[in-house]
Amino acid sequence: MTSQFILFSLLKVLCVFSVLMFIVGNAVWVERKVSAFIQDRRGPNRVGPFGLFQLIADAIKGFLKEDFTPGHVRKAYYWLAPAIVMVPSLLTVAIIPFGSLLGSQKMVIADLNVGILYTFGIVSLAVYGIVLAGYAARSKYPFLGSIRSSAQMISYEIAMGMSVVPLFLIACDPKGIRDLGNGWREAWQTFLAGTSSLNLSRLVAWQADHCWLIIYAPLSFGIFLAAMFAETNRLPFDLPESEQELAGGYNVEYSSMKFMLFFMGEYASMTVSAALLTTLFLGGWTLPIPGLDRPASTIPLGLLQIAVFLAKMLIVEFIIIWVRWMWPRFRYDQLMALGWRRFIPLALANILITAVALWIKPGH
Amino acid sequence: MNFLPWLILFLPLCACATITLFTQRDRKLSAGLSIGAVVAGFLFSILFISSSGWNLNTELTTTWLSVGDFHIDFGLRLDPLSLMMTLLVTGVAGVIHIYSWGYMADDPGFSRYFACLSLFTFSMLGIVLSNNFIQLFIFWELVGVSSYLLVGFWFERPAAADAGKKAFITNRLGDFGFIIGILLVWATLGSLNFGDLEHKLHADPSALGAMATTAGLLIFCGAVGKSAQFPLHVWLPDAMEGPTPVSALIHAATMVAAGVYMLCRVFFLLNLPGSNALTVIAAVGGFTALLAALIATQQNDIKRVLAYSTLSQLGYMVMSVGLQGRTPAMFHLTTHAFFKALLFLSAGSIILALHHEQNIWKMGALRKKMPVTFWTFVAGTLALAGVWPFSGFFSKDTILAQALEQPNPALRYGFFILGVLIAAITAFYMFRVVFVVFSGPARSDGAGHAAESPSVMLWPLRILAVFSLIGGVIGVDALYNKMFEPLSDEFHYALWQRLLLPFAEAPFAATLGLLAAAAGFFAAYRLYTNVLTDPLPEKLGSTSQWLRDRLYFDELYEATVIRFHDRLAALANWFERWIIEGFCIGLVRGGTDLTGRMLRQVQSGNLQTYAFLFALGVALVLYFVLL
Amino acid sequence: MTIGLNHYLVVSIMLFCVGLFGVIVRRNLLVIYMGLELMLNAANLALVAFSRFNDNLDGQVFVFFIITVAAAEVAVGLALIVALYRKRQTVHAEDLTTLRL
Amino acid sequence: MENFFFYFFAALTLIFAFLVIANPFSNNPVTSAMFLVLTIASLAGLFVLLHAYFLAAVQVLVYAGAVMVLFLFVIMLLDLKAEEERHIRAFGLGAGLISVGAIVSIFLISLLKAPLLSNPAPIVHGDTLALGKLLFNQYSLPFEIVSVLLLVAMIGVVLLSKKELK
Repeated sequence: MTSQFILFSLLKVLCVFSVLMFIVGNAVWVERKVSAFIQDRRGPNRVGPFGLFQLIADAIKGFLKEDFTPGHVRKAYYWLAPAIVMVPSLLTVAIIPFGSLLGSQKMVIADLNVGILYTFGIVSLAVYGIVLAGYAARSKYPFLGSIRSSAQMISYEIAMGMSVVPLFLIACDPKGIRDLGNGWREAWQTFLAGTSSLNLSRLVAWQADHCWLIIYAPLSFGIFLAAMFAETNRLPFDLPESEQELAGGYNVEYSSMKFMLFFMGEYASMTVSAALLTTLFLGGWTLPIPGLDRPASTIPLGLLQIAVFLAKMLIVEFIIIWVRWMWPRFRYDQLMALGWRRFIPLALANILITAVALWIKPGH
Repeated sequence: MNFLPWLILFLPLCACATITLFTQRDRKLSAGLSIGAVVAGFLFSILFISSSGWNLNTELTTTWLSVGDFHIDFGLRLDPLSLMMTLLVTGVAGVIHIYSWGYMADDPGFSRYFACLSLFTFSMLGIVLSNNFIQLFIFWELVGVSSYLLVGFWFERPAAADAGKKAFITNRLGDFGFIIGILLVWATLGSLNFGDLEHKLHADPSALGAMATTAGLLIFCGAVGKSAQFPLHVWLPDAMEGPTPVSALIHAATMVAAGVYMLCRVFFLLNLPGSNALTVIAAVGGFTALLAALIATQQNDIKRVLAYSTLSQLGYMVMSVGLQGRTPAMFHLTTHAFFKALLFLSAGSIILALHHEQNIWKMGALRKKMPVTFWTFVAGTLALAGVWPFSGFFSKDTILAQALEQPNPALRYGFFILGVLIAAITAFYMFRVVFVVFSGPARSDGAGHAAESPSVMLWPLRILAVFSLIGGVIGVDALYNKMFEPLSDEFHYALWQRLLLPFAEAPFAATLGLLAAAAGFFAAYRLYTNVLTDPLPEKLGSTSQWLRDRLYFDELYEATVIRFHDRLAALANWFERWIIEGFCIGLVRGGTDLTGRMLRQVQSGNLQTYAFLFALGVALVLYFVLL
Repeated sequence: MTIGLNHYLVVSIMLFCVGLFGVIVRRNLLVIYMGLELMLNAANLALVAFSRFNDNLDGQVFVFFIITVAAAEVAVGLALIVALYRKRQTVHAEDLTTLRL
Repeated sequence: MENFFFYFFAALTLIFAFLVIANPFSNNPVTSAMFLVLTIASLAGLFVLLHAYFLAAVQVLVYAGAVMVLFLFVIMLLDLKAEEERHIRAFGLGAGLISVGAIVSIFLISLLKAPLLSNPAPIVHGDTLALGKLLFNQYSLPFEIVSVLLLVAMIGVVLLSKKELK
C-alpha cells in the first residue's frame, strides 16, 4: 500500500465520479430529447443551444427550491433515503474496467477477484434506498411502491445473477487466454496479473480473445437486459414509482434537492448498468480491431480504449432510454410471474445447457 | 419326529389365539379350529408313540430364560407317564370338544367357549409334558385360569361367577403351599428339573434332610388344591356350575387328575427315608374318599352326585399314591377318566334333554326315551362301581391289592377296609342315581317329554362307553408298571388272561371288591326302585340332613376362614389406604406435586425466561467444558 | 502487537453476547430474530478466523453453509412470525405465552 | 494499516450490533434492521481482512441483500404502528446481564488461558476458485443437502404464507 497507489486510486475515483456525474446529468437531457422526438415534439430548447444547458438550470432549480419536509414523515429515514439511493451505483462502478492501461495503471478502481459477486452484493443493497424512502414517507402510495420495489428487486436479482453464471462458465476456462505469439500473451498477463476466476477483467480479456459473449450467450444477454430494467426501476418495470397508479411512488413526498438525488440515483444506476452490460456482453473496452483488442501500450491508445468503452456504454444507455418511451408498463403480477416463472427457470436451464455443452465440447 | 410333541403342545394355544383374535364371529370356524387342534394333537400323539414307541425317557429342551447362572429350560419330558397322559388328555378332550359342539350349539358365547377350551387343553398338556417345576407351576396356574374362565363361563349367572371365583381362590391356597414347596426344593437341591432332582435324590436320599416331610407336604398342597382333597375339596362340587362338558373335562377327566399326576411325577420327593409325607397323603386321600362318598349318597343334583363321586375317586387315587402305589393310582386315573367323562357326558345328555333340569327327583323313566344315554350311563356306573369286567373293577382292585401290600398291619387293614367300604358306598349312590333317573315313574313333565340327544353327542358317549368297558384290560397298567417298577416282571398275558388276572393275583381283594359292589347295588335296588321321593332321610334323620348339606363345610369355612379373611382384608385395606397410599405414596406424590408446582413457575411461556435459562445452561456447559 | 486469532475471537464472543443479550432483553420477536442473526454472524466470524489462522479452508465452507441455512431459517422464521401476527395481531414475546402452564 | 482496519471494523461491528438490540434513540425495528445491515457490512470488512473475499461478498449479498430486505419487508408488512414503548423490565435486564456476563467471562478466561496463536503469513485465500473446488469436491454432499434444505424451506414458507390451507 504505497502512497502512490493511494494517489492514483484517488485520481481514478475522482475522474470516474466526475465523468459519471456528467453523463448522469446529460442523460436527463438526452432522455427528454429522445422522448420529445418519439412523441413528435421539441423537448427542452430554451436554455442554451438545443437546450443543452438544461442540466445547469435543473441543478440550480433543485438547489434553490424550498426543501419542504412533510410533518408526518420519519425524519431520519426521510433524510437518509435519498443519500442511500445514490450509493450502490457509485460503489458498483468501482470494479468496472473502463479501460486497459494508462502507463502502468489499470483503468479500474478496484480489480476485485470476486468481481461479479461484489457487483451483485452492492446491487442488492440498492433496494434499501427505495424501501426506506417509502417507509419514511409514512403514507400509502410510497409505502406500496417500496414494498413492490423490494419484492421486485429481490426477484430479478436472482434471475440476473443466474443469467451471468454461463458467462463465467464459458470465459473462465482455467487455461485462459490463447497464446497467439507476438507478445499477445505478455500484454494480457500484465493486465491480468493477480486476478482469478470471477474477475471482470478476465471476462474482457476472454472476449477480446474470442468473441463478444452476447454471441455465445444470447439468452443470458436477454435475461440480463430485462432484469437490468427491473433493477433500475425503469419502464417497462417501473412499478415502484408508476405515476398513474402510485402517483410517483416513493418520491411523492420529496422535493428539491432530495428529489434531485432520487432522480440522479436512477440515472446513475442506469449508467452503471449500461457499463456492466458493456463489460459483460459487449467486450468492454475492446474492439475486434488489431491494436484495440489488447491492453494498450501507449497512452493515446489507452485513452482511445476508454473512449471505445464510453461509446459502447452510451449506446446501451440510449437504448435503455429509448425503450422507456416505446414500451407500456407491465402489470405487477405479470412482472412477478415473468421473473419467477419465466426468467428463473430459463436462467437455470441456460446454466445447465451451457455446462453440458462445455462438457461435451471436444478437446475440453 | 421331535417336533411332534411341540406341535401337540402348541396347536391348542394357536387355536385359542386365532379364535380370540380373528374368528370370534365365525362360530363354526372357531369350533372347527379348536376341535381340529385337539384332534390333531391326539393323532400326532398316536403317530409319535407309534414311531418312537413307549419306552422313551428323554427330554426336549430349549433355553427359556437365564438369569445369571440360573437357567430355566422350557422342556418337554417324554416318558410313558407323560405320553399316556398326553394321549389321555388329547383323547378325552377331543371327545369332549366334539360333544361340546352339540351341547353348546345354542350358546351365544360359542367361540369364546372353544377358545377357553383350547387354552385349557394347552395348559393341561403343558402340565403333563413339563420337565421342571417352574414350567409345571406356570401351566398349573394356567389350568387354574382356564378353569376359572370355563367354570364361570356363564358369568351372568351369579352362582357360576361365584363358583369360578371359589375354584380359583381355593386353588390359590393350595398353590401357595405348592410354590413354597418348589422354592424349598430349589433352595435345598439347587435344581428344578425333574430328571436332575430324581438323580440327586437317588444319589443322596437324605439330601433334603429334616425338610423331607415338609417339602413333600408342601408340594402335596398343590395336589390338595387341584385334586380337591380335604380340606380344599369344597370348590369342586360348586364348579359344576360350568357347562356340563366342562365339568366332564375339567372336573372329571383332566384337571383334577393333574394333582394325582403331579404326585406320581414327583413321587421321588415324597418317597424319601424319614419322610412321613406319604402316610399323611394316604390318610388325607382315604378321608376325602370316604367323606365324599358319604355326601354323595344324599345329593339330589345329578351333577353333584357325580362331582362327589369324582372327589371320592380322587381320594382313592391319592390314597393309592400315599400307599406307594403309583401304578394303581395312574391306572385308576386313566380308567376313571374314561368312565367319569362318560358319566358326565351322559348326565349332560340327560340334562339337555330335560332342558337343564339337574334334580334327579324330577327325572325318571328315561330308560325307554333315551336308550343310548341309558346304556352308556349304566356302563359308566358299572365301571365306577367296579363291576367285572368293566375297567373300574380292574383299577380299583389294584388299589385294594396295593393296600394289602402294606407292611404295617394297622395301615394295611385300615386302608383296605376303608377301600372296600368306599367301594360299597360308591356302588350304592351310583345305582341310586340309575334307578331314580331311568326307572320308576316320570316325576316331571320334562322327564315325560324327554327325547334322545343328537348323534354328535351320542357318538362320544359310545366311544367312551367302549373305553370304559375295555379300559382295564388294554395294558394301561402294564405300561405304568413298567415305568414305575422297572424291576418287576413284565406282564405278558392274553386278553382273557387279563380278564381273570385280578382273581389270580389278589383273589381276596377282587372278591371283596365285587361283593362290595353287589352290596351297594342291592341296597340301592331295595331302596330306590319305583319311589317318588328319597326314603333315606326318614330313616337316617338328621344325618341325612348333614350329608345333604355337605357336612356344613362351606358354612364352617364361611364362619372361620372367610371371616378371618375378611378381617385380614379389611386390615390390609386400611393399611393400603392409610399407610401405603396415604403416607408412602401420598408423600411421594405430594413431593412430586410440590416440585412440579415449583418447576412449572419456570414454564412461564415467557420467551425471555426460556432464553435466559437456555443461556445459563450454555454457560454451565461451557464452564465444565472450558474451565 | 499484531492482530492474532484471539483478537478476532474476542470480537466474535462480544458479538455473540450482544446478540444473546438482545434475545433475552428485547421483546419484539423481530428484534429477537435479529439478535439470533447476530449470534450466527459471531459464529461465522469465529469460523473464518479459525480458518484463516489454521491455514484451512474448511471453516469457510462451513460459514458458507451457515449463511445458507441462516437464509432458510430467516425465511421460515419470518413466515412464522407473519402467520403468528395474522392470528394474534402481535409480535411481542410477552403476549405470546400460550405455552405457559 | 491492517491493525487499524481491524480495530476500525471490529469497533464498527460491535457498536452497530449493540445499536441493533439497544438503540437509545429509537426503538423502531426498522432502525434495528438498518443497523444490522451495517453490522453485516462491517463484518464483511473483517472477512476481507481475514482474506475471505468470497464470504465477504456472499455475506453482503445474502444477508444484507436478501435476508435483511426480507426483514424490512416483514416489518413493513406487519405495519407495527404502536412502536414498542420503552420500559425495560428489570428481570429481563438482569437475566440478560447475568447470562451474558457468565458466558463472556467464561470465554475470556478460557481464551486468556489458551496460548496465543502467532499470526502466520496469509496462506489461505478464501477466493471463489479455492472455495468452489472444496465445495464441489469434498463438500458436495452437504452442498446438495443444503440445496434440499433450501427447497424445503421455500415450500414451507409458501405454505405458511398462504392465508388458509386447504
